[in-house]
Amino acid sequence: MSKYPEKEAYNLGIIIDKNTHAIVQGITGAQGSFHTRLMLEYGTKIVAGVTPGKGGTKVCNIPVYDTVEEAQENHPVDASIIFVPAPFAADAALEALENGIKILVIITEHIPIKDSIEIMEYAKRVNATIIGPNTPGIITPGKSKLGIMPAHIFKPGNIGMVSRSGTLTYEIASSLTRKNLGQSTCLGLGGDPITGLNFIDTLKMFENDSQTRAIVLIGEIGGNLEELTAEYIAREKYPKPIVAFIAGRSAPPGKRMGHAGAIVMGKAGTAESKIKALKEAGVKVAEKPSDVAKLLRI
Amino acid sequence: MSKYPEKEAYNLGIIIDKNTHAIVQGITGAQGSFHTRLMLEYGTKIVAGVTPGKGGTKVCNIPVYDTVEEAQENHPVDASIIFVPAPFAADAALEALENGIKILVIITEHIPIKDSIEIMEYAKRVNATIIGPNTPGIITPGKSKLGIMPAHIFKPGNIGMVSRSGTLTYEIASSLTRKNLGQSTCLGLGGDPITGLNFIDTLKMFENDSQTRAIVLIGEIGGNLEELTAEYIAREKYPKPIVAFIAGRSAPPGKRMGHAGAIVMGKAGTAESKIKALKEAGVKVAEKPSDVAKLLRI
Amino acid sequence: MKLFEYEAKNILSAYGIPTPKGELATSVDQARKIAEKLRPPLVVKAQVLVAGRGKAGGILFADSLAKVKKVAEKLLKMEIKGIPVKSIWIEEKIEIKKELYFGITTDRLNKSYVAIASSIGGMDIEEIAEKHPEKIIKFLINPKMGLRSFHARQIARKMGYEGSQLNAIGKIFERLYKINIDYDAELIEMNPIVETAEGKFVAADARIIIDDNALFRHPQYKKRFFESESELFPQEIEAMKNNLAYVKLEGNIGVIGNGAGLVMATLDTIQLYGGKPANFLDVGGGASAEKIAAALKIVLSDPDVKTLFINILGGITRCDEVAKGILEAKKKIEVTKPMVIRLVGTNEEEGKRILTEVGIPVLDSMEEAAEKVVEISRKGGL
Amino acid sequence: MKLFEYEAKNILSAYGIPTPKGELATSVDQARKIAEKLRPPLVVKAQVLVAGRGKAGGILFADSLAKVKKVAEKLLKMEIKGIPVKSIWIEEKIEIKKELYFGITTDRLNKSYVAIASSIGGMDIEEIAEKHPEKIIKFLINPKMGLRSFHARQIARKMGYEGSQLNAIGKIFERLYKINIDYDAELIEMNPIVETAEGKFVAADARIIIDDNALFRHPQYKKRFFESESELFPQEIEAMKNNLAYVKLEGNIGVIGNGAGLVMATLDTIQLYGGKPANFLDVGGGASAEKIAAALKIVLSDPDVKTLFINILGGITRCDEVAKGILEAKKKIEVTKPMVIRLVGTNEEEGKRILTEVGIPVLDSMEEAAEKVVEISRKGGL
Repeated sequence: MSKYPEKEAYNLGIIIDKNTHAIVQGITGAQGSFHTRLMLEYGTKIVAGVTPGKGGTKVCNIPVYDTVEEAQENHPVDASIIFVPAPFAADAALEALENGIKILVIITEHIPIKDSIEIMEYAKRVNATIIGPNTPGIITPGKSKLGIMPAHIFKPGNIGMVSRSGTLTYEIASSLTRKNLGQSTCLGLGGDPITGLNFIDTLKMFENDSQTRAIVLIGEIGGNLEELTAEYIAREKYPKPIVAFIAGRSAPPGKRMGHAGAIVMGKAGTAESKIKALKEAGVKVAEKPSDVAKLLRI
Repeated sequence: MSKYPEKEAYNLGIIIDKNTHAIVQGITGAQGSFHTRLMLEYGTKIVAGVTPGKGGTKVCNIPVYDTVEEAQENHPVDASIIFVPAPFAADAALEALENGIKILVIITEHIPIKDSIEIMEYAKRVNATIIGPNTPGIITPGKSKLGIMPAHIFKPGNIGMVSRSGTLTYEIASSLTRKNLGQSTCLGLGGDPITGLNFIDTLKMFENDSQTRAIVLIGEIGGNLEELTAEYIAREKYPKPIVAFIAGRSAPPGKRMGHAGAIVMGKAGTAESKIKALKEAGVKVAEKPSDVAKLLRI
Repeated sequence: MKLFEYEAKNILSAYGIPTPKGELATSVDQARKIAEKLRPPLVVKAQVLVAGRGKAGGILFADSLAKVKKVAEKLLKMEIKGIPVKSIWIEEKIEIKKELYFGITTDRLNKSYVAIASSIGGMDIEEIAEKHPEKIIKFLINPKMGLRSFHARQIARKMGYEGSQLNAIGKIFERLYKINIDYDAELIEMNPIVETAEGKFVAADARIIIDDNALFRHPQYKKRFFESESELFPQEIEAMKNNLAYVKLEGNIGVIGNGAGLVMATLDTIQLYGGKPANFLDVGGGASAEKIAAALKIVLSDPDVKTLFINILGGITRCDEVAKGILEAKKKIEVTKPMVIRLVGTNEEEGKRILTEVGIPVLDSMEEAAEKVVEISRKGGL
Repeated sequence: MKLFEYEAKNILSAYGIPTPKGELATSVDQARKIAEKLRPPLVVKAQVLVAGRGKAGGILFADSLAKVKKVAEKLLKMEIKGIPVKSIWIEEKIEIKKELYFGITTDRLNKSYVAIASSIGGMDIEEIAEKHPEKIIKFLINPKMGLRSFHARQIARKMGYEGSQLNAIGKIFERLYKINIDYDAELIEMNPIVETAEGKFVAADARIIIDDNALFRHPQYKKRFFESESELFPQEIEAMKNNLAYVKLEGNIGVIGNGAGLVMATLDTIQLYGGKPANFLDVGGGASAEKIAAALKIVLSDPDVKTLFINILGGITRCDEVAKGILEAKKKIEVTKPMVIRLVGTNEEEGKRILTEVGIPVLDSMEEAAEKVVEISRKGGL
C-alpha cells in the first residue's frame, strides 16, 4: 500500500462528514438510544431524536420530538438514521423524505419489500440518498458515523469499503486495520433485496473522492447486482483498483424466486457467477476474508 | 367592438390549432364515432382512434388501435379526446399521459372524484394540459375543434370564451355570433368539482394570445374558483376586458359538503358571492345571457 | 349519497375507530330491549339524512329505561324538516371532556383531498371557523402519499396533543382517511370527535357522503341508493331512476332544459321576469325522446306546477328527438297545463316542424320564452 | 412464505381470475366424493411446497372414478423430494390449446416490481427464456402507477392477442397484480395460464410466495406459517420460533455465527479447508444469552453434527452475552461434542474471561479456528 501514503488531514468522506447534522428516528428504543450514545461519543453531530409520543423527553441529553417537522423547526438537519421497528419504518422514512431530508440511513431489518419499493420510489423522485435498509450504516473513520458498526475496528485511511453484509464488513475492516490499511469511508448497502444505494452508485462516489485510493467490494450470493457492477467496471474502465470478496461459495442453490425470478436473473446469483464476472472485469477476488488485505498490497 | 377590428388571417388559438394531431379514445362508442365524424368535417386532424379490443377496425376511415402505444407507433399524436365511459375514463387518461400526450380533452361525465384527483396529479407531474372532465371541449372557430359543441354557432373572431357550463356556452356563443362577435377560442372547463384547467389558467393563456381581445367568463354556483379568479384579476390587473355571466342566482343554497366543505369554502359558492367578487375586480357581469354581447360592445 | 349516522359509525368501528356502543331500533319495543342491554344513561338519535338534526330536537338523552321508552316513542313519531323518523340509534352516553372536529373533503383549487381539524368542534364548528380561523387546521393531502401516520401526528401535534394521546388520535385520523379512500367519500367527518374524561377519543357523530359517481365501485350502496332514499319527493326518485337531474323548488313554473348551466340560467331568467320556478330538471346531453317524455311526466306530476317551460339548445341533444319526446308524453299523459317551448340548435327545423304541425308553438329566444311563461303563470296558469 | 397451490388458486378465484373447478382432499374417500361431484376427466395434484412436483410425478390424470381413487391412493402415500404428500387437489381437466406464462416479482436494480409474460409457458419456461429471450416480455412496473388495465393490455398485445381475448387476458394480469400488492407477494405466477380450445383463459397452476417480512399485515398466514410448515426439519421450526436464520446443509460441522455474510464466509472457509458444514445458523445482531443458548441447542440436536464452530465478531452483539449463552446451554444440555469458539469484538475480554475460566478455549482468528474445526472433524469429531 506504499503507493497510497496516508495523509494527516483527511478530506470529506463520501455522503457524510464532520458537519453532517443528523436526527435519530426511533431514538427512544433500546437500539436507538444505545447507538445514539455511541455515535455521539464518536463525534457525530446528532442534533435531535424523533419518537412519536415521546416528544419533550431527552436521550443522551438530546431533545426528542414527536415529529420530524418539529425537530426541523428547532435544529439544522441534513440526515436521519432510522431505528424504527419494521412495521413503522416506511412511515418514518417517508416522513424524513417529505420533510426534505436528503440522506437516510435505515438500520431497521425485516422491512417488507412493498414498503422498501415505496421508499425508494419517493427517494428517487426527490433525489435523496438512502443507505439500507438492513444496513450497519456508514462510517468515515475519525470523522463521523451514522450506523451501528463497532468504531474501534476502523481507522482513517484510503480504502473505500462497500458491502452487502454487516459482520463480514467488520471482519474485513478489522483485518485491514490490523494491517495498517485505514479506510476513507465504509458503507453497508444493506442485506435486503431492495436497497437504496447499490455498488455502482457507491463506486461512482468513491471515484470522485480524492481520499479513496482503492476499493473493497464485499458481495454475497443472491441477486445480480455484483454481475451488473462487474459489467459497469469493465464498461467504464473504472480507474481505481478494486478487491472483492464474495460470500456464499459453499452455499447450496438458494431460495429461487420461482420462474419469474429465474427469468429476471438468468444464471446470475451464485457466487461462481459473481466471482467470474468480477474477475473478467479485472477485479481481484479474495478467497478468504484475510486475503483482502494481501490483494490490496499487490 | 369597433376598436377590435377583425382580421382576415387568424393566428393560432390557445392550446389547439390547425396542426394539432389528435387521437380519439373511445372512438367506437356511439358518441365517440359520431363526434369523430363531426370533428373531421370541421377540419380537425384526427389521426387515430383507440378502443381496447377493437384494434384493426376503422371509424370514419380512421384506423382504430387497442392501445395508445400502438397508435403512437403509427401516427404523430399531440392530443387526445376521451369519450371512454366513466368507470374506465381514468385508465384511458393515464394511458394517454403515460404515453407522453400533453393535451387531453376529457368529454366523459360522472368520473369519480378520486379518479379525477389521480388524473390531475399525474398531469401536473408531467406538465400536461387537461380540459375537463365533463366538458364540451375546446374549439378554435374556423381552425379546429376537440369537442362536442355544435360548430355552426361559432365564428372566428376576437372573443375568448371560458366556461364551466356546456349548453350555456352555446347559448351565449350563438348570441355573440348572431351579433357578429366572433370567437378566438372557446373552452369548457368542465362541470365537475375537480377539473384540469381552471379560469385562472385560461385567462393567462388568453392574455398571451394576440388573437384574443376580450374575454367572456361563464361561471356557476358551487366551489370558490370564480372568487379566486376575481382575486387574481384584481391582483394582476388583468389587461384585457372581461364580461362574466354567473348562472344560479335563483338557486336555493345548494348541496353543501358538510362542515368541512363550509369551512374550506367560507362564504364563497353562491352566485351573489361570485358576482360581487367579480364586480369588485372590475369585471362586467351580465344579468341575462343576451346581455353579454351588449356589455362586450360598451 | 349520504349515509345514515348508524351506517357511518358501523364503518368507522370496522376500521378500528372507537365509537360509542350502540344499536339501531325501528320500534319502541326494540328500543327497550337495546336499552336493557346497553343500560342507561343513553343517547337516542333520530336517523334522518337532513342536517341540523340536533337543533331540531332529534337527539335526546335518557337516564332510565322508562325514559328511553318515552324518548324512543317521541322520536319515532317525529318529523324532522318534513322527513318522518323511521329509525333511531341508541348508544351509550360518553363523558365529554372536549369536543373536537375532524373531516376530509375535496379541495377544488388544489385538486386534492384536504383534511380539516379543530380542537374546538361540535355544532358551532362553522361559526368557530369564521370567527377564529386560527383554530382551524387545514392540511392538504398529496394524492400520491395519502394521509400517512406521520401526517396524522403532525395534525394532532398542531391540535395540542402529545404523548399517547398524539398517537391515539393520529391513528384515528389515518383510519378515517383510509375509509375516505376505500369508500370513495366526497365528505367524511367526525363532529364531534370527543375527548373523554379519561383522555380517550371517541367519534360521537360521523357523517359520510359517498361520491354518487363512484357507486359503481360500491354495489351494496348503489342498491340501497334506490331502495331507501326515503327522504326524497316521488319526482326525485323517478328522476333518479331515469338518470335525470331534478331538484324540487318552491315556485309554480315547471322547467326542463338540457345542461345544468342552461337550466340554472333559465331559472334565473324566469326569476328576473318575476316568475317562480317549481323545479330544476336537466335532461343532460343527447337525451332521447323517451328521456324527454319521462322528464315531462315527472315535472307534470308535481301538483305545484301550473305552467311548463321547456328550454332546449341542441348540441348533442337533437331538437327532433325533443319534439318526439314531447309528443310521446302528450300521448301517454293528459297534458292540460300550458307549455312554452324554446327549441334551437341541432335539427332545429325538423323539431319545429314536428311540433308546429300538431299546433304547438315554438320560440327562438330563451328570454322571450321566459317572459312569456311568467306572463302565463301570472294569469293563473290556464 | 410459500402458499400451497390450492391456497393460491382460491385467492385467484376470489379476485375473479378463472381457475379450474376443484376441491381439496386429504383422504381417498374424500377424493372419491369430490370426483363424483366434479366428474372425470380430472387432474389430481399433490399439494406440496417443493418445486418440480410435476416432473416428480405429483400430478396425475384420471378419466374415471376408479382411476381417481387409484391415483389419490398413490399420491397420498407418496413422498416428493422427501416430503410426504398430505393433501391432494382435484380439479376439472382443461382443454389446452396453448400454455402461457405470467408472473410478477421484484426487480432489484430498478427497485420495483416487474411482470414477466410469455406466450410460451409451462414446465420449460426457464429453458425458453434462455434459448429464446425474444419470447419473454419483461414489463417494469412503476410503483406509483401499478399495473393498470392499459399496461395489462400493452402486455397482452405484445403476446399477440387482440379483440375480446386482449381484454380478457388483460383483466387477468391486472387482477394478479392486485393480488400481488394486497398479499405482499414477493412472487406470484401463473404457469401455465392456459388458453383453452374455446379461446378462454384459465390459470391452470398458480404460485404465491408471501414476503415473510410482511406477515404482520397478514395474520391469517402468520398463524399458519408456524402451524403447517410441515415440510421443515425440526431444527428449522425451532429456529423459526426463536427468530434465528437456520438452513440445514449436508456436512457434519455445526456452524453458529452473527450476520448472514459472516456465517456464509465461515461456511466457505470451512469448505476451503476441506470441511463440510452441517448447517447455516445466523443469530442476527445483538443476540442475547438466551438466543445464543437456543442456537446451540438447535445445532446440537442435529445428529449429523459432530463438531461445533461458533464464530462471533461482536458489533452490536456483545461477546460477554455470547459467552453466557454458551454456559447456559452447557448447563441445560449435555454438550459432548467438541466446540471451537472464535470470539472477538465488543466486550471481547469479558467474554473470553467467562469461557476460559471454565476451561473453554477461545480463538481470535476466524481462519485459524476454521482450520482447527476441520481438523477435529476429520479425526471423527471426538
